[in-house]
Formats: sequence, structure tokens, C-alpha cells
Amino acid sequence: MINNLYFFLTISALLFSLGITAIFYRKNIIAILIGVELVLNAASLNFVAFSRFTQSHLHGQVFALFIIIIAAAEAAVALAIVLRLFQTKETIDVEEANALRN
Amino acid sequence: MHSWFGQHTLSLITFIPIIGILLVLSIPKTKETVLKYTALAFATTPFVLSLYVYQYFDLTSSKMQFVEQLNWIPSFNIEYFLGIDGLSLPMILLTGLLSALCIIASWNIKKGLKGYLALFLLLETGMLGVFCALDFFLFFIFWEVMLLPMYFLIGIWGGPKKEYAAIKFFLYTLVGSVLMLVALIAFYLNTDPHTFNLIKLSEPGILVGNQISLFGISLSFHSFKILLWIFLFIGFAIKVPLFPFHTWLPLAHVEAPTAISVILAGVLLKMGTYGLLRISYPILPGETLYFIKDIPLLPLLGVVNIIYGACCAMAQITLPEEKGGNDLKKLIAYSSISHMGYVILGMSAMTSEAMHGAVFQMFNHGTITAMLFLLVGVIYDQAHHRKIDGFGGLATKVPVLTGIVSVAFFAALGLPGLSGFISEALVFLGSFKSTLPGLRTFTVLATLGIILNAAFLLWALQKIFLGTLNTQYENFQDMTKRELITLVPLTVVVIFLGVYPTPMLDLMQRTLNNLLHLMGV
Amino acid sequence: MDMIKLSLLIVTLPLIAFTIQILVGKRLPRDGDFISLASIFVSWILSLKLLWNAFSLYDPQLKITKEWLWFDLARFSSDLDIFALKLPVGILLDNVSILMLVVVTTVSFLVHFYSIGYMKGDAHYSRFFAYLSLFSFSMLGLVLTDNLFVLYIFWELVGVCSYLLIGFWFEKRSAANACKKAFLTTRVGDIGLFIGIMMVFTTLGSVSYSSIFEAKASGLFSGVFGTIAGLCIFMGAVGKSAQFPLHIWLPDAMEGPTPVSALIHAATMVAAGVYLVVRLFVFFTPDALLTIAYVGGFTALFAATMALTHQDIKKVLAYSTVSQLGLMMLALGVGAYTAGFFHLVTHASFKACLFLVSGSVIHALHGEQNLFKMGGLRKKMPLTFGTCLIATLAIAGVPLFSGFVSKDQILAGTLSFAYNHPPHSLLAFFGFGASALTAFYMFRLLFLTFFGKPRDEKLYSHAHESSFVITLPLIILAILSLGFIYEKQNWFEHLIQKPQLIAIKSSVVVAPNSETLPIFKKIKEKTKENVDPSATPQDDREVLGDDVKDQPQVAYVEPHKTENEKKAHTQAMVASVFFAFFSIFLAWLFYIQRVIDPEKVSEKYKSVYNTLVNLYWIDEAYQFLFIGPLIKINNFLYKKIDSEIIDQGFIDRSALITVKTAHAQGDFDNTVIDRGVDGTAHTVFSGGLKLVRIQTGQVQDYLKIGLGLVIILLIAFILM
Amino acid sequence: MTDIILLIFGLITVVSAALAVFHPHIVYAAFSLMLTFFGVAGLYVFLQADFVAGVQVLIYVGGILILFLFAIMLSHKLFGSPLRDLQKKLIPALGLSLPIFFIIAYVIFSTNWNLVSQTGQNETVSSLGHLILDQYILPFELASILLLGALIGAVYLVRSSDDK
Repeated sequence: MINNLYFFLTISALLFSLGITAIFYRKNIIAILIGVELVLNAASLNFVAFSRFTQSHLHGQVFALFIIIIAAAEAAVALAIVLRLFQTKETIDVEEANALRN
Repeated sequence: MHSWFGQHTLSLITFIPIIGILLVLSIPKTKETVLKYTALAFATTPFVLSLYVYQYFDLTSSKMQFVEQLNWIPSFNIEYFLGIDGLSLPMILLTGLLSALCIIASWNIKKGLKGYLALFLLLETGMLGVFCALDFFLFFIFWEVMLLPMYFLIGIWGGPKKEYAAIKFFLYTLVGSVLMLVALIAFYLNTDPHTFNLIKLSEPGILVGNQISLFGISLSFHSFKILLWIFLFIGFAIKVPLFPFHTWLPLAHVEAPTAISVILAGVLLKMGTYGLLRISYPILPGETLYFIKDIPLLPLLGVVNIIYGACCAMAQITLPEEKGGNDLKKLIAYSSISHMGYVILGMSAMTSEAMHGAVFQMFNHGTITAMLFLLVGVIYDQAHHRKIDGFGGLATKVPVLTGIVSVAFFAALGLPGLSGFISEALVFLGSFKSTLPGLRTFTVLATLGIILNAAFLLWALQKIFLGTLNTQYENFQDMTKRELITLVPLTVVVIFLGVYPTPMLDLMQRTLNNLLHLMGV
Repeated sequence: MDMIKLSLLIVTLPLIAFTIQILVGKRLPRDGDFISLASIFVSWILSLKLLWNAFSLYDPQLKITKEWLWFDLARFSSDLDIFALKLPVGILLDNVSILMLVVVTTVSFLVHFYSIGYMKGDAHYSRFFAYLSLFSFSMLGLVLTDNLFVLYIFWELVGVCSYLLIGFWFEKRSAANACKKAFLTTRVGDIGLFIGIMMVFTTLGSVSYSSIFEAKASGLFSGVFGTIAGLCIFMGAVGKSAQFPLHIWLPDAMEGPTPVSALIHAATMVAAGVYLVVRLFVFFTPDALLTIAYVGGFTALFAATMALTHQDIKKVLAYSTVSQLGLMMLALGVGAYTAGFFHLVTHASFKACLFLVSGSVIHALHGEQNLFKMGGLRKKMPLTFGTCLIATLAIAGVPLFSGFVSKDQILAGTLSFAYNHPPHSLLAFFGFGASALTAFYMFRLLFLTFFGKPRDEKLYSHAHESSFVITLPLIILAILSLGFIYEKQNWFEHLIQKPQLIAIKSSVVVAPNSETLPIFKKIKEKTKENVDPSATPQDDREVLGDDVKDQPQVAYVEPHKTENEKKAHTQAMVASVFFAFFSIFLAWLFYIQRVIDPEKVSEKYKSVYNTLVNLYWIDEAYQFLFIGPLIKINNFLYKKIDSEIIDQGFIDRSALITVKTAHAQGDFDNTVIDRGVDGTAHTVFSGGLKLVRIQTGQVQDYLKIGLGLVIILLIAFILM
Repeated sequence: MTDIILLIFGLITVVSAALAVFHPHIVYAAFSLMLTFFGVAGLYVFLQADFVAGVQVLIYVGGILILFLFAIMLSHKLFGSPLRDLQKKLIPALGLSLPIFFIIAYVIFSTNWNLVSQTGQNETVSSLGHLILDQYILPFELASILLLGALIGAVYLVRSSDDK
């Protein structure tokens, strides 16, 4: 009888840490964005799991929907920035984008 | 009397000059005459109002009149408390009159006229405020408000060494007011419903306190009160000025422009004695009597002031320029030190005549020294120097000026028939009659002052006006109409009060007798 | 019109004239001299009317007073038991003041009339008359007041008028100095008077004559305190009447125009001192009177000697005035009250006449005042000579002239006093010596100016008799100095009698607080025991019997002559006549016959002559003793104490100290504190440098740091 | 039986996620990401969140993944960015993610969630619709504005350089 809260929470925790590794592990900005998407999915999975197993009757799911919406908007903007970056820097490597250096 | 105007007269008197300032500042600099006339109008209105107050002043009541009492800073129990009695009304009349005349006297100020007039009106507010204020806090504020414009007026429009004189004047009086501040706070803390109200403070037994430790030594409350009295005394003595604290006066007078030295001598010197009578005497009667009976500090300083002032004035005639002598304004400054000595002697004699003489002398000294300084101004405007032996024989060229100068000089040396004599005579009669120890010898010593005063004044008069005409002043014109306007009213006041002093004496009578009665004399 | 209103009018008329004159004088026709002349003329007539009333009443006890309240310091505060000055101003009319009124107005009117001629063409003609009327006003006021305070006021006003008139020709340096000297010297005297007033006021609480006499009657001012008070008041008289210590100003006062000298420095102002002593005669204690007598006597003789050698005609007359005043004081001192006052009246007329004579002589000789330049003017100026002769005879005390009548009584008084008190016989010597010398120097003056050959031809040539405006007053004054006017059934002795002190029954209500004055306790006890109710403290006065009515406590009593007084009187008469003629003869020898040549005499007694000429070097002595050190003290006070010690010393040095401490604080600041501050700044800076390296610009590194902190936070949160 | 399917779905999501993270080739990573999205949608179905699962598939796979692919292709084609990128050191990345994983796991297993046995609920769309339109109306509107903003922003950012 595996269909309980702990199962889903461990999966979202796994997704979450994989997302974090992706952000720090990959040089390609788009890969980093993939990591971000994973993190967001982990979060929405948590929400839905809680709405299922605690008595928050569907509030969790509404949140999940909102997370999806925001993820979509975020992905669009992120990718636009990335393309913009390419136009100016002709590279996808995150190390080059160090305009913030002191 | 009970109309709105009646209730707020004192505030009007004090704050009308402020409106004047606003108006003066708004008028463009180019329109000089308009500036001067507005300033004049706003400087004279307090005088006119004070005449109105004089008319409705009840001579028989010893309580404060025209009282205005509003809560100003309730948390500290500070009130906007104005009121006048027999002691302050003459002073207000004097201030109003002199300010009006000074504006006329400063008609030919060219540099920065707007600033000058604005500062002058601010000064007038400060002075009137000090005389009306009955809340120590308010009193202190007006005291400081009065200092500031004075510093600038001397510092900017003064003579060659104006900065030095202005700074010395300011620091000197500031030290005084700092000490007064200490007393202010001490009074505030040592009264159970903490109050600054001078009337409440002067009720017997209100100042209650116990052991106080100061710099490690513990003082009984009595000796603490003595210390307070000393602080207040130094604060006021600087203003009077009394002997050891007087060195700022000659400097300030020499460097100040004519109108300002008139106000400085005419009104500011009275602040010291007024303060003593308004604050030290009623609130710390025991200590005041201590410094009159046990240690005759007050009478001694009074006599020293008389003799010392006269001697230094005479030194002005004999000492040459480089030794700091030979300056007519310094001579008059020292003569006013000598005259203020009479006031202090009168105040310390604790008899009705002496007290009347002292306060009357405060008023007279105001008018007489104002005349003297205005006259020096008249001479200075034409001769551009104030050396006493630089003139000679002017009487032939300027009869009218000589006439008024001789009236002023004779009033200054206390000739009967002029107001100076009445106050001097009262002071002498009162102090000789008082039974306080040693006061009789002080009075006899003080009579020496009469002869010294007469000596240096006549000597100066002779050096400048009598003798053969100094060729340099062939074209010395007589007084212009404007100068006459400033001097004739003062001459009339001096002569009238000399012949018939009752209006002024009745004015202050009830308050002074009451004060003496309270002091348990 | 009752007498008070009359006297009020007499006083105010000159004042009105003065105000008109001073304000609009110049613009009036004839410079407005007619105004002051008219006013003094009317006052003169009115005072004659008053004299007429006094004669018709012919009552020695005549006393009319009226008071107005001037100021009262306790009018509104009656509930507080404060005893404050209540000063009434009043008029006292009695024979003495009426006579004084007449004297003052007569001389003043004549001088006004005289100065129309004398001062014609002077630059400040109208101002001269203004000052004259102001002087008359203050002199009349002085004579009429009924209390000491107001007397002091007029006293000083008279002093100012003399200052203004002496310094009338202020272009002259000497005149400027003279007026200042006059005012200051009289002021020294006035201080004494004021101290006296203060002493009276302290014990009495009021200063009016009546209250003083009342207190005196109740035995208050009899002890040492009374004497001191009396002498202080007398000091005022010494100053004003130029008695011994303060006489230096009168000769210099001759700088003023001659009418001024005639009016002020002969007849009226200088007499004010004597009038004061006459008015307060009863107030003076015996030893006070004695000092007055000595001072007066000495001054008389002393001034007479000084007049011997002077060349300037007006200076001689000045010294003779001082000497005559000394005589009057001597008379009052010895108790010859009527004689003293009588001499004052007669002296006023003939001395004024002498001064006006000298004025007309000077006028004629165009300002020449030196006796030795004149001579033989008798032919050129007969009228002036005639009046001068009469006046000189009067002053010399030749019988049939007014001088003799009054001087004889003074000498008689001194002689009888000497008989009663042998130790004081020196006073008699003073009296006779002075009158003898007077006769000598007066005739010396007469002979030098009018007799002998004219010494200066040019001057003599255009000398001419002065116009009638000048000579008319001379004639009137000469007539006044004739003896017979005063002889007629000696009205004078009857009207003016010596005031007696009689103890009246009612206890005198003396000022309440004077009882509590501790200082006077012992004085009152001391006086209590030596005042036996029967006799009054003055020894040689007879008490007016027992039927003492409760009338005014000061009664004027006819002094009935004691036996030796009669003897003294006759002896004095004979002696004074002998001395007068002897000294006239001597002067005649000296200056007419030149039997004894004055120059030779002066060489022989060189030293004596010089001392006399230089007036005993008193002026220089005063300069050396008082004025020199005073100036030194002042300079010292001012320079040393004021500027060096207090000013530079405390103030500037304290300013210096503050500046130095400011510097020190400055150094302290940038050494200690700055280093500390720099230190911290340094560490922070270097730290900052290290830290900044972490800003690699890599987004990931920032996230790492962020996440690292989150993890630490979570761990901390869990462990807690 | 359903447990096994649930387990399969769980495994699919985790393995594909790991692949997406660690695979050097970016396109393969993208496709594995697609698989992860499908796994998560399946989990939603098990959690009786059918509408959310539908939306998940629709938006994530249909929308976002396509975007990623476009981005990869564009960056590769236009700018020649290497598909195969270098890997950064694994240790620091793991150094951060592992502690987070253990913390979360510890938290999951240590707190006692007040579980409620949920009755079966066949379809949630209507109640979701009600919920969104009365309680969450404000976030809903805000979300629409956000999307609009993102749209414009993205278009603006990538417009071609010539008409700048």
C-alpha cells in the first residue's frame, strides 16, 4: 500500500534536489532552466499531494495550477533573455555572463 | 478694557514688530523710503499701545495686569504667560519710545538697510518680550532672542573693530545667560508641581528641596539657594554691567552704530537690574538680603560702579588716543556704568525711597543716555571722529545743538529741575535712611560720585563746545530737522519728569512698596 | 491779592521771561531784552508791595506758609505700613524772606537795566537776558521755599546760572575754565548740603523748616549728630558764599561780564549761603555756630589781606566780597543775628554799586581792568566817581552810611561775644582787622582809579562818562547805601529779630521710624539728660518767661541789652570809626601823597608781597593736592585695572586659554583618535577587498552562497 | 496492481529527471525532461487531480518543452552554440543538493502529518472552477496580467537587432 503521502513527498524531494544539482552542475543556461523547471514541478507535486492527503480540499490543486501558469511565463521570459544573450555574447556558457563582476 | 484688544494687548505689543519684519523683508531693496517708513510704523505701534496700556493701568492694584496665560508646553508645565506691573510698564514705555526714535536716528544707514531694519525689529520684540514675560522659560527665550540681533547689528554695521566687540559682547552675555539657565532649571526641579511661573515661584515656601551634592560636596538646600542666587546675580550683573563684568560695554558702545548704542545703553542695561528685581528679589528674598546685610556685596558693587565708572570716564579726557582714551562714546559708556551704580545702590537699600529712586533712575538713565548717544551720533555724522580734544568752540557755530547737549549733560550730572536729579536724590535719601549696616557710609561715598560726574561731564563739555572755535569746523551745520525730531521729545520728557515726577513715581509705587513688604523689610 | 499769590507771581514772572527769551529771543525786536526787563520790573514792584505789607503789619512774628504736595511715595500703598517720603512744596513768607525778595529784585532789576547799555552789541545779547531771568527765578525760588529739598534744587539751579553766566564769553579759554571751576567748587559744597539734608531727613522723615524747628525744640538735633548735620549744611553755604576752603572760584568768576559779577557775585547768589545760615539759625548747635564764626572770621581777614595787592579792579572787589561775607558769617556765628542779616542787605546795595562802577569804568576804558593803567578819571567821569565815593565810604564803615550801621553792630556783637567768652576774643580781632583792611584797600582802589595823574594817556584821552542807562542804576544804588534809610527808628532791628527756641508743651510727633533708629538711640539719651526743661541749650539766650503760649515754636525776640553788651556797643562804635579813618588816611598817604611809595614797600616785604599776590598759592595747592592725584588715579584706574587687568587680563587671556585648549584638543584629536579611526577604517577596507573577490559575476556562485545559507538555516532550525 | 503502476510512474519521473540533469547532450536532456513531465502528470492522476494532470501535460509538454526545444535549436543553429556542453565539477553541485535532500527527507519522515483518509472523488473540474472564481479570483486576474507582461517582455527581448 504505497499510495500514501510519504511516497509522493520523497519523489518531489528527489525531483527538487535533482533540479538543484542541475542548476549548479550544468554550464548550458538552458540546462539550468531545465533544472528550474524540475524544481517547480517538485513544488506543484507537493501541493497536489498535500491537497489529496490532508483536508485542504483542492486548494493545493489550485496552487499547482498557478505554479504551472507562472512556470510557463517564466520559461518564456527566461528563454527570451537567453536568446538575447546569445545575440550579444554568441555563447551559451553561463560563466561568460559575468557582467556583475566587481 | 475687556474687549478682545484689551485682553491681547501685551501679545500685540510684543509681536507687532515681527509683522513688521515680514513686511520689511518683502519690500524690494530699492524702495528705501518705503522700507524706513514701514519699519518706523511698526516700531512705533508698540509705543502707542503701551500708552494705551498706561491709560488703563490701575495704579492701586499690586497684582499683575493685562495678564495673558495660555498653556504652551503643557507637558513641562510651561505657559505663555504675559503680564505687566509697575516695574515693567515704565520699561516698556521706554523701550517703545527709544526704538521709535532709533529708527529715525538710523535714517542714513546705507549698507544692507533691509537686514538692519529687520534685525532691529526683532531686537525690539526681544526687549518687549523680556519685559512682559512672567514665565521664566519665556523670559529666557526672549532674553536670547534679544541677544542675537544685537550681535549682528554690532558685528555688521559697527565701527572699525566691530567683530571683536560683537563677539566679546555676545560671549560675555551668553556666559551670563548660561548661568541663568542653570538657575532656571534648578527652580523648575525644586518646585513640587514643577513650574516656571514667576508668580508662583515667588510665593514663600514653594522652593522646597533637600540635600544636594554638587561636584562631590553635599550642600544644604540653603547654601544651594545661595549658589543659585550667585549664578543669577552673575548673569544679571554682566548685563547691568557691574564692576568686574563691565569691560564689554565700552567696546560694544564704541563700535556699535549710533542707534544701536542708544538702544544698548537705553534699554539693554536695564535688563540686568530688571531681572534682579523681577527674579532674584521675589524668588530668593532671603538670599538677596543675605547679600545685602551679612555680606554687603550689592551696595559695595553699586558704590564701586559709581566711583569707578566716573573715574574711568574722566580718564578718557586725560588719556591720549593710543592709551585707549580720548573717545567721547567711551566716556558716555563709562558714565552710564556710573549711573547704573546708583540703581544698584538704590536697590540694595531696601527702603521705599531708594527703590523708587532706583527704578526711576533706570527710566531716566534710559532717556538721558539715549540723548547723549544721539548727540554723539549727530556730531559724528559731521566730523567723522569722536576724539574729545579733536573739537573745540563748537558752541559758536551750533547754538541749538549746544543747548540740547547742555540739557543732556546737566541732566546726566543730576542737575535739579531735570529728571536725573530726582532719581539720584531719592536713591541717596533712601539709602542714607536705611538701617542696614554700613549703608550709610556707602551713601556718603556715593555722594563723591556727584562731584566726579559733574567734573568729567563739564570738562568734556568745555573741551568740545567752549573755548575758541577749532578752524577745522568752520562749516559745522546745526542740527537737521530729523535729528531734532529724535532729540526734542527726549528733552521734553527729561525736563517734564524733572519738574513733575509724580506720574512716573505713582506708576511704580504700588509694585515697589509691595515688593518691599514681601521682602519683609 | 493775598501775599502768597503775590510771591508766586514774583517767582514765576522771570521763569516765563526766560522761556520766551530762550525760545524766541533772537527774533523779537531789540532781541527781547525788554521782556526780561519788564518781568523783573513787575516782580520788583510786587516785592516792594510785599515790603509795604510787612511794614504795615510791622510784626516780627509774621509767618505765612502755603503747601502743595509734590510727590508722595506711599499714596496708594497705605495698607502696607511703609513709611515713605511725602514731599510737600511750599512757600514761606516772613520778614526775612520779604526783605531778601526786595534785595534780590532791586539789584536784579538795576542790573537788567544796566546791562542793556553795557551788553549792547554783544553777539549773544538775547541769551544773556535769558540767563539773567533764569537766575532771578532760581534766586527768588531759593528765598521763598519752606523746605530744604526744594532749597537744594534752587541752590543748584543758581549754581548752573552762575556757570552759564560766568562762561558767557566762552570763546575766552579762561572763561571756559572759570565757569567749570565755579560750578565744581560750589558742587563740592552742595554735596555737604545734601548730606546735611539726608541727615535731617533720616531722623525726621521730612525736610521742611517747620518740622526741623519742631524737632529741634524737642531737643533732637542737639548732640554731636546735630552739630555734624549743621556743619554739613554750613558746608553748602561755604561753597556758595565762597568761604575759606572753597573761595578759589569767586575771583575766577570775574571772567563773566560785569553786570553778572554785580548781580551774582556781589549781591545775591553769594548771599544765598548767608541766607541759609540765617534761615536755619535756630538749627545750629552752639559748637556749630562757633565753627561758623571762626570760618567766617578767618575768611574775612584772609580775603582782606589778599585784596591788598591785586591790580585787577574786579578781583579786588571779588576779594572784598569774600571778606564781607566772612564778616556776615562771623556775625551769625557769634549770635549777632540781626547784625549779620542787616549787613547782608546793606552790602548787597553798595557792593553791587561798586561792581557797576567798575563796569562803567571798564566800559569807558574799553575793557581795561588793571588799576595801575587808570588814574585821574574823576574829571572825565564825575557821576561814576560820585557814586563810587559814596559806596566806598559805605563799605569802609564811615558813619552816616549804611555800611557803618551794619558793620558797627557786627563788631559790637563780636566784641560782646568776646567779653562773654574770653577764649574766643580772637573773633573780635578778626572782625576789626577785616574792617580796617577793607577801608584801606577800598580807598586804595578809589585813589588809584579816580585820583592822581592818568598813567596811560591814550586810555585816558577817550575815556568818557557812560550813558545814563549805566549811570542811573549807580545813582539809585548809591542812594540805597546811604545810612539814614536804615536809621529811621531802626525798623530793621524791629522787623528782623533773633529767633529764639522755646520748648513748647506738645510733644513733637517725630517720624515714627526715627524712634526705632538704633544709631540715634544713644544720641537721644545723651541729649536727654543735658536738656534741662527750663533753659534752652543756647547759653546766652533768655527764655521767654513761663506764659508759653502754644504758638509757633520759633519766636523772634527783642534782645534786650545786657550791661556789658551796651559797653561793647559803644566801644565797638568808637573803635570802628577810628580804624576806618586811620586806614583811609593811610591809603591817602600811600597812593595820593606817595609819602610811602607802595613799590618800595612791596620790595622790602618781598616774600609777604608775593604770597599775597599769588593768593597764598591756594589754587596751586588745590591743583597739587586734589586735581593732580585725581587725574593720576583715574588714568591708573582706567589704564591699569580696566584695560590691562580686567580686559586684557581676564577676558582676553581667558579667550587665549580657550584658543590654546582648542589647539590642544585639535592635536589630541588628530593624534590619538584619528589613529584609532584610521585603524578601524583600514581593517574594514582590507576586509572588504578580500570579500569583494567573491563577486565573481557567476550567477551560480551567488545561488550557491544563498543555498548554503538556507541549508545552514534549516539545520539550525531543525536542531533547535 | 495500481501500486505497481504508481511505482512505475514514480520511477519514470525520477530516472528521466536524473537523465535530464546529467546527460551531456542538451537535446537528449530536453526529451528526458518531457518524460519527467509525463511521469508527474501520471502521479497527479493517482492523486485524483485529473484536471491538473491534463493541464500539466497540455502546458508543460505542449508549451514549455516546445519552447526549450526551439531555444536549443535556435541557439545551436544561429549562434553555433555547442549542443554538448562541458560539465562543471559534480562534487560542489552534489555537495549542495544532497544536504537539501536529506533535510527534506528528515522533515518528511519526522513530522506527523494529520492525514485524512480521502474518499474517492471522480472529477474535480467543476469544484476547481468554483474555487478559482470565488476565492482565488484575484490571483487568477493577476496571473493573466503576469502572462500578458511575460508575453510582451519576451517578444520585445528577442526582436531582431536591426529594428532596435
